[in-house]
Amino acid sequence: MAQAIAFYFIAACILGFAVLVVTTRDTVHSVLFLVLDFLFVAALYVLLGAQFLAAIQVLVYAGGIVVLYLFVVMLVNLKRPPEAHEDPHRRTKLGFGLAAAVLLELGAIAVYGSVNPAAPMPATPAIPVSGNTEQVGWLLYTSYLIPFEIASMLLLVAMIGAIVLAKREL
Amino acid sequence: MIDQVLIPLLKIVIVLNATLVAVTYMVLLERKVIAWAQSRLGPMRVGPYGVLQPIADAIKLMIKEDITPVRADKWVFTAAPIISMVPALIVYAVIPFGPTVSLFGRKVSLYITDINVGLLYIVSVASVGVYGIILAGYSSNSKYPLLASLRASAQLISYEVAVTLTLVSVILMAGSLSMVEIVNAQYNQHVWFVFAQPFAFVLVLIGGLAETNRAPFDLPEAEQELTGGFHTEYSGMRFALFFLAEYANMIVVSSVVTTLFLGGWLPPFPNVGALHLLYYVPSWTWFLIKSFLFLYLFIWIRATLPRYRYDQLMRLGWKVLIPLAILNLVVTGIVKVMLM
Amino acid sequence: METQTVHHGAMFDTNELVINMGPQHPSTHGVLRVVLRLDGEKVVDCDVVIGYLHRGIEKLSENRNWTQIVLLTDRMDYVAAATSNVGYCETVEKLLQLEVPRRARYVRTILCELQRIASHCLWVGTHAMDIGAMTVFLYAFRERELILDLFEEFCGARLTYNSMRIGGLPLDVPPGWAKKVLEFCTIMEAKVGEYEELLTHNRIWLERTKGIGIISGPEATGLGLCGPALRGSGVARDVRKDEPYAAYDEVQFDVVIGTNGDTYDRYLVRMEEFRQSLRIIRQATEGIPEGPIVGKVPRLIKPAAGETYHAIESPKGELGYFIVSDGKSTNPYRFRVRPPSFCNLQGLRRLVRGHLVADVVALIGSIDIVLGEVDR
Amino acid sequence: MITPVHYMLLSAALFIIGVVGVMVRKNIIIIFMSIELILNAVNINLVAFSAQLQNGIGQVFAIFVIAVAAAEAAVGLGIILAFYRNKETINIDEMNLMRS
Repeated sequence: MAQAIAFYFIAACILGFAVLVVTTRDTVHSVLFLVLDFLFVAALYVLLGAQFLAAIQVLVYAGGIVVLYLFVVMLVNLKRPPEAHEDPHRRTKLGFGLAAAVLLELGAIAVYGSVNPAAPMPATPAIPVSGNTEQVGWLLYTSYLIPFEIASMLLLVAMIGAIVLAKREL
Repeated sequence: MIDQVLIPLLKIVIVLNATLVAVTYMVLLERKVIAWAQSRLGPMRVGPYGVLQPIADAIKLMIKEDITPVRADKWVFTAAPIISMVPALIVYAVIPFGPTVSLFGRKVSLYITDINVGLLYIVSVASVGVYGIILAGYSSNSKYPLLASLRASAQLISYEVAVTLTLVSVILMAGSLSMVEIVNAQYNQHVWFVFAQPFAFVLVLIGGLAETNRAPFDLPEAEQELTGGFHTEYSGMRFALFFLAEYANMIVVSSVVTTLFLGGWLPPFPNVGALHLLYYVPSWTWFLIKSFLFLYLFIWIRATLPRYRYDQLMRLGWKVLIPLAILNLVVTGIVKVMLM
Repeated sequence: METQTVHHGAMFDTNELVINMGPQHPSTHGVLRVVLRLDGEKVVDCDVVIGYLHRGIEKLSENRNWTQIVLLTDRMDYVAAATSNVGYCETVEKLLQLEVPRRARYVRTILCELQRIASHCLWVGTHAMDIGAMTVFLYAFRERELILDLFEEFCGARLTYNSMRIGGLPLDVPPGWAKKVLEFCTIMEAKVGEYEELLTHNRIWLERTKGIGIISGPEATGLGLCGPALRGSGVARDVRKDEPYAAYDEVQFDVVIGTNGDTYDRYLVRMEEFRQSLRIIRQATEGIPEGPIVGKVPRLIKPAAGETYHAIESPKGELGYFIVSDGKSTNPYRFRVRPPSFCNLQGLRRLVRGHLVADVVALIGSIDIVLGEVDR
Repeated sequence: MITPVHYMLLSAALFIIGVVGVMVRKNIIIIFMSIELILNAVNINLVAFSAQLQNGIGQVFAIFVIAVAAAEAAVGLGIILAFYRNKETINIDEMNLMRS
């Protein structure tokens, strides 16, 4: 029961802040709502027993990536609102249409789900005896070692790319 | 019911209040210690030897007019001090002030909670604290604070990388992310990690100074360059919150360094039988003494050293601290594997 | 003047940020206003705006009689008021072709050098404070206080002394004063070492000052820099040696020069000047002759028509007075000061280009200006 | 009771909000943030399944997603900055150098 309340509260916050991220005029406010959104996603991970991932979510997303966004927003101090220019080829209506269609589908699934409920989540989410961090670490360094290394290469390439792009004199 | 709700609640209340009192008295301590270093007396007027000065300061700051600049971003301007204060306080949830002791026939642990990602929790919560500074600078809609917050965001992110990388080698030694387990590991391995990981200790200390914006890394609030930095436009209680957050962060860094490197609540030489009588001193006293040493060190450094320049600071972070941290990590890993 | 172009990449360009440093800023040493054009944290250009402390001392002087002007010169370089007094009095003496007794010249030398130490104390304190070392500030002020005590004993004032008269001194030194000056020298020698211990070999201090604001000797001369700012660039120009006044031709001392002309060298020059000043004070105090303290000054000071320029070495550099007398009235016809701070401030624009914001405060500190003297 | 379907619905809704953001907004920074929302939606799904299946594989993939998001943000923001220096705009509709 407590878990259900927590889930609904967190889910409502996630969706609410996500809507605010997309709709807010002021970019800085938008970034702030994004941080809040990520913090609630981290809370959701805790609810799912993924504490390590929750910590990583806060550390990397909220404390790293979004700071980068904020940094760029501050550097790009805008003289005119970015939304002024309108592209005639833009298919805004299509976006809303698509969203409406998927929303309809979601509603259908939700209704169907409440009629034929699926198997509930395991009561106390998976916290193996050895601990969540060990479990993830073990998987990362055994079965998924190569993807892990590739990811690190990706980050290296991204770092170099970002430096090259942002550097003034090459 | 009592164990589940009442005792944790009581612990939270005690820790929060103790922290806030400690933070206000840190201000006095800093003023006093710096004054002594500079052959002055420091505050002497309010109460004997100025001991009531923090209360006078608090009253002054509370009744001062709280100005919001006309062209500031009002919501963000108001939220920024709170954003910087909250992470500084919630970090205390995982800091172990002592082991589990029996109190009035009841087992009570001298920490609010012990989660299995404790250290990671501290690092991640601390990384959110940077928003307070960035947003304060941005929302003031003023040039000096903006420069300061650009400086702050770059500085804090860079040093966070260095500190986190260094902490990994400590985690490698302890084999756990839980703060309590790290202290226990120091007991079981018969060594404080400051002796096992001297480089890591120095790196974390330097990184901690930079993370808390303390001299010689106090660029975001360099009064001589940026007229006060990110809090130039703040006054009254909102300014006080920034001020308190900085000191709360100092206490956090001291506590974390104590826990990770100086054996937390353990007395000196915990495994030497002859010194067993040291266990009669309450464990949290040791913790407080060790933390105090670091706080004193922070103040001492502030009284002594000039300030780094922005580019030098970044160079130190990226070209010295991070490579050293990685090197330390690699060496620790190799030694650990060889010992196994 | 050489214009140093800041390189912009052709493709990526950010807009410049104009910030206004001063007139109310913690490290502009008074009411200096510097308008900085920044590219990120780098200073592209700067504009020095002065005049916030202008009181028209030069024009005022043309409406005061010769004795009253001494009091006005106090208000120029108010951290070294006695030096300004001496400079003015010597100029008028030169105009009057008046002989000053030896005892008075010795006392003038001692006072000038005490002022140099006091001024350098204030400089080292504020300069270190600008760079973030706050303790040196209070240490330096502690010693400056001792000098102010000596001055108080001599003339009764602690900041604006009015301590000189045309032709000599207003009063003789109090009994026991010389002994106290020597005692002060002993204390000060140890304390200079204390400042240097905190700064000279400090890594951060070295990083903050070495290679910052390099200016070559010829360029510094070209910009009209003077005093320690010029000597830091390796030009051995010191009015005390080149055109000795007071009793400087009777004492031994060295002109300190730097090599690289950066902020660190200017710092080292001033630190060594502390020691040289102490050396001069020692010699002058020990060799102070007996005799009258005022020369044969006419009752009504009314120099013959003519003009004269006379310069002395103030703590900041060459402090010159150009005075024209019409020979008819009891006040100068034209009175003009060549203030060292003003001339040194001209170099600021050249020095800060291409450096970072944090260096601007270090550079303002390193040229050691007093706005009272800049604006007059 | 909370079932995986709940998590999937949440994830899908978040995904859609992200997609609408990408389609509708013209501020490129907001578009990037919408993409972050989409990635988070994916992560929620992965972690929910990881919890359901009682193994950590989903979480491992979520970590990879975070790594990719970090890389994307670094390069993407670098491009935005470079573009802004050139054109003084961050309106995506004005970024049509390659079109005609």
